[in-house]
Amino acid sequence: QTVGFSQIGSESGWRAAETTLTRQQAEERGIDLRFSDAQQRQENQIAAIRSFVAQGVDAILLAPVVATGWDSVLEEAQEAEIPVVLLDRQVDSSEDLYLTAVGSDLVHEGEVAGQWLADTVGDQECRIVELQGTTGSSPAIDRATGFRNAIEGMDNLEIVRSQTGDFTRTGGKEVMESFLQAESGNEICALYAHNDDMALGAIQAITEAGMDPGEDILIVSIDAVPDIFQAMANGDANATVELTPNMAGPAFDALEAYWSDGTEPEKFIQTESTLYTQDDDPMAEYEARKDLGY
Amino acid sequence: MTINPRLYPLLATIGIFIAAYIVCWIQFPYMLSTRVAGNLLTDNAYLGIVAVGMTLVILSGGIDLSVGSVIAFSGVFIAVLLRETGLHPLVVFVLLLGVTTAFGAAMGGVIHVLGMPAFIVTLAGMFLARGASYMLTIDSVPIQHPFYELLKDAYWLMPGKGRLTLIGIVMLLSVAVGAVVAHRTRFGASVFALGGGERTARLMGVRVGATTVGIYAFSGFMAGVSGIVFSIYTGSGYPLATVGTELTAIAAVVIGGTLLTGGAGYVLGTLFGVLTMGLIQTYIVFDGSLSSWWTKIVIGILLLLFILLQRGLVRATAVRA
Amino acid sequence: MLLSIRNLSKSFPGTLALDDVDFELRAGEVHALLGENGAGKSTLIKCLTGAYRRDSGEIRLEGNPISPASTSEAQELGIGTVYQEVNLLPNLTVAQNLTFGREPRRFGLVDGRAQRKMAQEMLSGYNLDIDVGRDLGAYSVAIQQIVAIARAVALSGKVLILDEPTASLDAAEVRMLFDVVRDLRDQGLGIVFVSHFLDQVFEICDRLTVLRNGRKITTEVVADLDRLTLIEHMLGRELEEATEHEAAQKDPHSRSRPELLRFEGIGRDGVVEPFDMTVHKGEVIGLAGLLGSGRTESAELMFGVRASQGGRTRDADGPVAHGNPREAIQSGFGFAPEDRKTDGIVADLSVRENIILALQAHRGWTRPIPRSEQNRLADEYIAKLDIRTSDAEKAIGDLSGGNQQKVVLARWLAMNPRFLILDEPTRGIDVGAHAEILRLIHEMTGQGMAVLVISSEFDELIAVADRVIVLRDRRHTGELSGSDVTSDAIVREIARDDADPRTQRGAA
Amino acid sequence: MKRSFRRVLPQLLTLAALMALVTLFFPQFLSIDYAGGRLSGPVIDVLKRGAPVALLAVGMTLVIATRGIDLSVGTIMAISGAVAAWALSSGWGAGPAVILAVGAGLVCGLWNGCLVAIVGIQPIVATLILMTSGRGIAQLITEGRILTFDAGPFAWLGSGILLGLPVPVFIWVLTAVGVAALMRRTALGLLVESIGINRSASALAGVNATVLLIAVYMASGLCAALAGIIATADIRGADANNAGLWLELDAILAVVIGGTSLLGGRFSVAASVLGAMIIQTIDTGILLAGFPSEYNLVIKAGLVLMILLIQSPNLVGHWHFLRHSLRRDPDASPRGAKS
Ligand SMILES: Nc1ncnc2c1ncn2[C@@H]1O[C@H](COP(=O)(O)OP(=O)(O)OP(=O)(O)O)[C@@H](O)[C@H]1O
Ligand SMILES: Nc1ncnc2c1ncn2[C@@H]1O[C@H](COP(=O)(O)OP(=O)(O)OP(=O)(O)O)[C@@H](O)[C@H]1O
Ligand SMILES: [Mg+2]
Ligand SMILES: [Mg+2]
Repeated sequence: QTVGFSQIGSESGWRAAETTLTRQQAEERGIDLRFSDAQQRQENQIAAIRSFVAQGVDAILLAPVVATGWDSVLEEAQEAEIPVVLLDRQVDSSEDLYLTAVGSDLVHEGEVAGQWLADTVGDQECRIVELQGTTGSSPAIDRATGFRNAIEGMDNLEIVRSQTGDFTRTGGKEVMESFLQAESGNEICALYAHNDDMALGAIQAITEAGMDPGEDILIVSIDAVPDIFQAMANGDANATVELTPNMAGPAFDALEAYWSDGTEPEKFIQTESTLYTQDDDPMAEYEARKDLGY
Repeated sequence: MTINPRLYPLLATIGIFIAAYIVCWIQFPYMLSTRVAGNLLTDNAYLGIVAVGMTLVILSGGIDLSVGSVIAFSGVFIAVLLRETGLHPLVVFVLLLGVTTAFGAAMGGVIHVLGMPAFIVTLAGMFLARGASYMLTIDSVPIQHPFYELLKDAYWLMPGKGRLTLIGIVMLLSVAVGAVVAHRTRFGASVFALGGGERTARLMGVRVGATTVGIYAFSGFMAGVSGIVFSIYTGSGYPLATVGTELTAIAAVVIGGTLLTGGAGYVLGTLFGVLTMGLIQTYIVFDGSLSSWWTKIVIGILLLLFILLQRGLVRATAVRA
Repeated sequence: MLLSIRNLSKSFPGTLALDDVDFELRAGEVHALLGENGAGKSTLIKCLTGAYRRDSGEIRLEGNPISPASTSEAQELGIGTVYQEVNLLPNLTVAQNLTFGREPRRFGLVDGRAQRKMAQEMLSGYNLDIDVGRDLGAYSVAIQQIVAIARAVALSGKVLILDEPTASLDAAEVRMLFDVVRDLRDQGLGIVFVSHFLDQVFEICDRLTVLRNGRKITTEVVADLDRLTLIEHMLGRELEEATEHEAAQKDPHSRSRPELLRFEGIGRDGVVEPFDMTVHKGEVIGLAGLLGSGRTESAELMFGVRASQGGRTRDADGPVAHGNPREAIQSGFGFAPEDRKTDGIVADLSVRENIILALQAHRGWTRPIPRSEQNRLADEYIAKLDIRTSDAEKAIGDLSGGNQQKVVLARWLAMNPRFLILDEPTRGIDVGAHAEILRLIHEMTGQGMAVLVISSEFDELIAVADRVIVLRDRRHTGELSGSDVTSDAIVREIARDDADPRTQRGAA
Repeated sequence: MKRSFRRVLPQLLTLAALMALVTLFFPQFLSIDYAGGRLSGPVIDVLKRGAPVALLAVGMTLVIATRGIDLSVGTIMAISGAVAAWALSSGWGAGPAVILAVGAGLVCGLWNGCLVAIVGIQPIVATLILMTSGRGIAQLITEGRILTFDAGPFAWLGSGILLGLPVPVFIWVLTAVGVAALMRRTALGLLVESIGINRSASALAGVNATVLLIAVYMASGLCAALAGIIATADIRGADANNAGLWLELDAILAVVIGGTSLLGGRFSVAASVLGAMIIQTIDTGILLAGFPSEYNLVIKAGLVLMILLIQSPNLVGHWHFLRHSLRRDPDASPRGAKS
């Protein structure tokens, strides 16, 4: 079987891992994977899908860069009777345009992170700073929403500053430095970062400012990349919410079932948003992940 | 009948495009289907349109870095307006084209009046347009309007199931309009004159200010049209869309044989530049074995190869002539 | 009165270029505008046509005050102009250049065929056989100059202004141009003519106005004036008559002097046929020929601007390398090119920096010329060549055309090369400086430097050259030396072939 | 000395005005603390955070002086960072890592220079090629992940402290001073300017334009490599995907704010570096002032436009003209009667 995979790009280690795992899964199952990297651009993804359709592949995996704007190209795939499986992000098109979606609930991730923080601080006063993802990207929007959902109604928790760190370490570090200047450090009680990379940058900023990350400032972030486990093992980070890069496994399972007897899978195969804290043997988690291509 | 030497780059571009297509076809026979050909037009429609505007700008010796952001702004503008108001899309289109044209004209005005380099003014314009779309919304906004469904589904099914879409036709029309404006009007002559040297152009009687404003207004207008086409193509508005499209458009224009220093080139060449870029994309997708990083490297190598071939061909013909 | 200018003033930072100038032009006259380099002629013209914004003063055309804010307005008013530096667009075709702004249109669109036809008609009086569909840049400076004239003539409903139109034209072209000018004068146009060739002024002009240092000195009827008085008006002093255009002591035996360089078989397909040339110490060689005969190309081959196919060059010590300009300079060559705007001046650099540029490049970047030395060199040549500039730090692009030319010359003189090639060295240079430059050439050859002069002015060649090599159709065809160097002899040599060489001009 | 001061005066004034503006929104902007052997405060942050753009601007100034442009500097940062991280993680010391990274930058510059000077491709396009494909090369080295390494002395280059100040500050200041001295104490500056203004005339005067052009692009590559080393050392990892992303635009902006014309010619390294500091002050100021992030771009665009407007030479001319024509009687105004 031939499967086309339209990946967003390679903007982060997490995504590189997703690509690696998808290739691995395809190889294990003897699937011929056609890979296309869209370099963060929806127009490239659309063009790639249309090329896949023109080539007549047997299925298409799509990790959509943005939620909107897929209707016509999905219709085109449907006309050509090619099933489409969405990976890790949702689209807002009608459900019958794709076979299924594999992914986690981005809002839920934010909620898990927020819930952890709320539980951890109890009813202490806590001034939170937030490192947002790239302005306008759906993880940034949803993870912000989820977090706010979780802490809603708790008067002791307050987000005092919120800036974009563009999902990068440099961004995380630079913005955290300015947070520390602006809020004079010791008044910040917790940091919520939309991804681990920004949290890792921020940890350095906090260390360099002479404070102790994980102690003076609680740090919770999302993704569960290997490096954050190392930081947790060192006591520099407190919690992370896993977003598994193995989206392709469930996707291929669903596809194989569909190919063999036309089984329609559920419309949303949710991967778990597991919370990891310092108590979860971070070093073991690190070892388990470090070769997955993050 | 001797061929005018100024035609060499254009002919080289077309020749290399055809040769490249044949190479692709030999490797993937399916490349010659109307489907792929139709896709090539549709998928690159927004790029082609904006590149036509860019061609005029570059012909005048300028550059317009704002177009990518303007396309994104257009999408957001349309989507938000359709969501928030009951205006008909056509009315929104007119409003939008007014805004983008005025935006372009304003940049042209700043370039002329303040004597600042286009690169910087349009760079600020790029920030501004992108920032403005953020301020409209940071979300991606779907466009749901029956008229849009109509536009999206407007295509002619070619034999072989290929689709000649409305937006593909709009691009071809834009190229035609651009060609006429650049090569068959007094305004176009002034554009070329500016590209040959502003001082000289002034002494020859070019109204430098009006022309500059006109050029960037035209580019802004084309970016607006491209934004409309893009919003039809994706059916949504997204403030992060088309990041870096200005550079792709510049590359397409240059591949099309237009001199970046201005004063020489053809709008038709730009069409082939765009198609070449699209062909490279398609080829990589058809191949499907390149990793993310090799994709980037191979695009660069093919671009370089193309430019070298073009230069070589032009030089060889020039020497023989 | 067709055109009258009153109390016109214009200043640039550091320079008062025009100081209360009056000027009057009648219908049906050719009026010369004369003055030294930097006197303000070009500035006056540019103020008149709206290229510069004047500080004060009044301009009336047929009694109505006009104030063109741009050159296009001036064109609409019927003032056609050829500016000093050819100001056409090399990237447009000849036809587009000629018809620019007045393109024939059909259904609102430019009609290419009618455009070419119109262009051909505009050129018809100039005996020019070129393809108007080609880019202007493909043609030589001289052809561009003629195209510029044709364009200006077509635009001049009332006034035609020619700022040094003849600087790169040869005798035949000048004659042709004058026929056109007389014709226009008889039609009642007023014509302003700027030139440093006084013979031409006396030949064609009815009246003349002299400017000096931005002031109007006098307006006279040409017939009432003799040459010496005119020069006195221009310079504000007397010129030692002896130096002006008089044949220097020619050395008929210059060839028996010690040999300096021997070029053998230098040439390139389609450029210049391979030629030999022996250069002797202290001699001045002239290159004569019609436009496009390959003089500039010969010089470029010798200086390594274009690579020669085969051939070799030797001096007393063995082979001499000149494969590119840097090698040529290392070998002691110098080259002041013909087109000073594109190949000579570095516009935004100061006069000082332009003068020391070649010397500095020769010394290498690690050994900067000390500032005091730079100043000394700059001051020395500013004084020696009488370069009119407010100071050595002024950008060369702001100097008048003739003064730019002097700076380029100074650059090479400062190098003290052993073999100096000067392509049209006195183009656009006034009488006083002209004499000064010829004198300088003699002084240098006296010290053993050999000079190759390319000039369209036979008189100049006669004045300066020990022997003259004649080119025709990209071939070195003949040579004259000693007392044979006369205007007649050169013309005869050029025309020796029965075929009319003029028909072969145009793009290669 | 006085001359060069006058040259950078507009930039200094702009910077001062900007700092005043930021202080208005964030009163502690100018406060500097001394604790634990190091100075800290927003201004120190600006000096440190501005290091990459300042370094890029130094190289970019030279390239722009030759009438070129180098879009690939951000990518070169990523490449050299990846090379350094690769060297470190495969067990080489900090010294070899720095040397390899700088070497990578020089090779990139050589590549650009050859395309521009020898093949004759226009600078924007030539460097665009490396800009797109170079990031792929960097990712090839890091395999798309953030390549981390054991910190050690290398990290000192990014976040170390020397004499109370962050080390990157010393790196960019020394580079800028070194390059400026090299340009002005030798004849290089003059030669670079002359090929930027008129390459053909310079070549005829014996200036070795080809070699100079290549050298200039290599210098730009070198500066980008230094910037890449700082960025990598700062986060103790090479982020091939994001390092230096779009920084080339900031660098060009810095050069233009520094008053060097994109058309080549006269340049001032000092002014460009001040331009970089102006940009960083804007960026840091936006962060400190605490606006929502969707306003960042609009604020930046507005400020940049304003700065360019104030510095525009034409505007000065227009002012003069306005004042003149207001003072004189209306008839003399150039747009008089057009009968
Ligand atoms: N743009 C400018 N900026 C500053 N000074 C200028 C500018 N243009 C001309 N000048 C100065 O004005 C004076 C008059 O120059 P102009 O070009 O009118 O001389 P000209 O009479 O045409 O001389 P030539 O015979 O050499 O062409 C000169 O001193 C020149 O340096
Ligand atoms: N290969 C070529 N292709 C196009 N044009 C050419 C070519 N070779 C020469 N020309 C043009 O023809 C002209 C030849 O004249 P050239 O300048 O050598 O003659 P010249 O005797 O020096 O006359 P002038 O007084 O104009 O300098 C060149 O200036 C150039 O513009
Ligand atoms: Mg003049
Ligand atoms: Mg010549």
